[in-house]
Amino acid sequence: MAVLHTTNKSPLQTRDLESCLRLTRPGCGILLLEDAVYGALKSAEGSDMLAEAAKDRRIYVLGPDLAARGFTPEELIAGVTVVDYGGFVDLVAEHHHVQAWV
Amino acid sequence: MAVLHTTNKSPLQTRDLESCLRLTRPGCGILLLEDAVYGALKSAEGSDMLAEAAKDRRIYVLGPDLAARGFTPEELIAGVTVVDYGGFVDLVAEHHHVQAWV
Amino acid sequence: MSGTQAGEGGNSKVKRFMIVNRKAPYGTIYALEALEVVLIGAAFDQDVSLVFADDGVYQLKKGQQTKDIGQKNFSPTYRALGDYDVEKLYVERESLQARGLAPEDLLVPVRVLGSTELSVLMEEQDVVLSF
Amino acid sequence: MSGTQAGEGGNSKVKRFMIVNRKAPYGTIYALEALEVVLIGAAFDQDVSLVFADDGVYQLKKGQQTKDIGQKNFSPTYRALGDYDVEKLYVERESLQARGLAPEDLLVPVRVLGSTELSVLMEEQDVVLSF
Amino acid sequence: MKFGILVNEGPYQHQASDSAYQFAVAALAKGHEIYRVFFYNDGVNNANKLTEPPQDDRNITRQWSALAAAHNLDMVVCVAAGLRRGIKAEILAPGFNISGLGQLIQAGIEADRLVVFGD
Amino acid sequence: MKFGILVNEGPYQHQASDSAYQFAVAALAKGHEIYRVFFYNDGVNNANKLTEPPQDDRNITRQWSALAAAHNLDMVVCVAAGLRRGIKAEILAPGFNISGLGQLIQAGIEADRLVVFGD
Repeated sequence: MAVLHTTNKSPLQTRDLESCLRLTRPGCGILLLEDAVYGALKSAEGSDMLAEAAKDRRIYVLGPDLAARGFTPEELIAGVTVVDYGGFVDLVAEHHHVQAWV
Repeated sequence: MAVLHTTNKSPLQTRDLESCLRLTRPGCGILLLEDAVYGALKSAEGSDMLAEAAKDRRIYVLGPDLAARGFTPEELIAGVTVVDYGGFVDLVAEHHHVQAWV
Repeated sequence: MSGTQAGEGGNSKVKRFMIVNRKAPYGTIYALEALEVVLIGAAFDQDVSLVFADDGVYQLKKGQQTKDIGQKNFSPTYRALGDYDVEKLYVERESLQARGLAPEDLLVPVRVLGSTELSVLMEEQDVVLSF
Repeated sequence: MSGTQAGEGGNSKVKRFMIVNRKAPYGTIYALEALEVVLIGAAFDQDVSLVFADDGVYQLKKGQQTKDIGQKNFSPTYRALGDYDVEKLYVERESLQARGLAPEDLLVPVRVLGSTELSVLMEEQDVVLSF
Repeated sequence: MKFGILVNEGPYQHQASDSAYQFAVAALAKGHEIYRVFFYNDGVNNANKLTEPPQDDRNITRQWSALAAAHNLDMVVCVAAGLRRGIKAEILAPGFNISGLGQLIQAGIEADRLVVFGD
Repeated sequence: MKFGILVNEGPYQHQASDSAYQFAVAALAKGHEIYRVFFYNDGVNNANKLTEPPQDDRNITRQWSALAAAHNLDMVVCVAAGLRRGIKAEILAPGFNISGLGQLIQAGIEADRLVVFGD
């Protein structure tokens, strides 16, 4: 069972997402929540880094956090899955353990 | 009278110092305190950005924060001045106003 | 406390106050509590301006829907700032561009300034409050 | 609370706990309070390991002198971890290098791992606590 | 499945406690068990019963208390982190208990998954 | 010179309050006046009199109270930020006063410099 990673900071503000990508491996899942959802926007600088990661990792975005910030799933980079809190719970249950990149 | 800017985050962790440098002008003073002192270490990646800024801005490092973190003034990039809390107070008094990049 | 004498609306000294917003909304409270400072600054008849830079520009993004995170959507307050005579809203061009945003994406009309112009404006202030 | 039955030193289940430190000391409290979790984890006879990555590697820097900031220097505690049978300390090579640090600059002997090795090790854990 | 939840930030300043709460609600709605919610670091401030946010805002402490009452949740405030920050029995909201850090380790041992919410 | 100080983070979790305190001590030692210390955001948590850190650690709240007593400092806790976080009269440490956000603006007007300590 793969590992689920969570990260909650905007990659335009901190380097947490960079570290998360450097220290995780193909096959894992990465859930972006809170301010981290900005990192998955097509329009934002640096989202190519995440688009690249999406080729061999499953990237998830917490929908309620995305909506709160005024964006829609259509504005996300390709290959990203939007989940709600119930989906977050399912992801945690489906993975071996969860690691937070706070 | 020039403006004093303060910043307190490690540039290896956040982009606050980058923003501070982009949004300040030659002639200003920049005081690095708390975790921001790491940004002025010769040994740390990215301190060339600060070395470049030191050419036309006065860069200060809060000595007590540097010592707490196990480094000495000799380990800082050239052109940086170390001050104590009294020096911090003097800097605030000598500048027109203070802007924090928190 | 000499400060308590000069009440709302009756203050004789006027200073240039700038509130600098560099953080996204909802992930932290800074955006919301900075807005309260803006309103009080205006009530004290000060010359208040707001800057949005870095992730702070996201505070002004249209279409915020906070129901599902259980937080109050306070973004309509930016639209009400004019009623409090707060009209100086500045957004850094570089921050907007890095986020692929245009002025049309924002809730209110703002003045978009390049980083150099903005840094000049910041230097002209008397008091800068950063959140 | 079923948890209260299994006391210190008498726990039958053993899990692999990893405490991940990615923040510098003193600027925030996370390093200090993470260390308290490590000690309790060891007291509960769990298989505890520590990772230092990003600015977390600065926690182990030799020569910390905190007198002038008024905080307690807690770095000697890392040296005492061996007394609690906490011996698995891992540092990410890339984080060390980005900060121009070598193992000799650190307070305690550690195992230096590349990011790929370290990511494998993280995946092998049962519980990961990040501070 | 049994979940443990660790909350490391206080209410309002960071979204961590909100996210943890929404996660807990969703987990319970799906029929999972919450083995324990452990409040550490500034997370202990979630247990301050004196909180009184504006009427049009959520009351995070009361949300946790209500969830605990409805689902018999075990909510533990770290005694050491609480003492440091002044969260003691006299201001503890309903449903929160003060206990040692061992309760966090125990949650790690007994729960199937431990989810960390921080800054 | 007259300084105003704004503290936006609580004690311990971030260094902001420590830095602000050291700055205040140094300013007073140099003969400057502290017009006011204003506690906003999580900064209000500095005023919780119940804090009881380990014996070998500093007690930040008590440090502020002692400084206020020695120098007749005006230390103001924002009422709205305090209510939101449960910092009310019943747990207010000596030397702190609860008042409105206008006191921050007033400090900006009256002080020669306003220094912000945050995260």
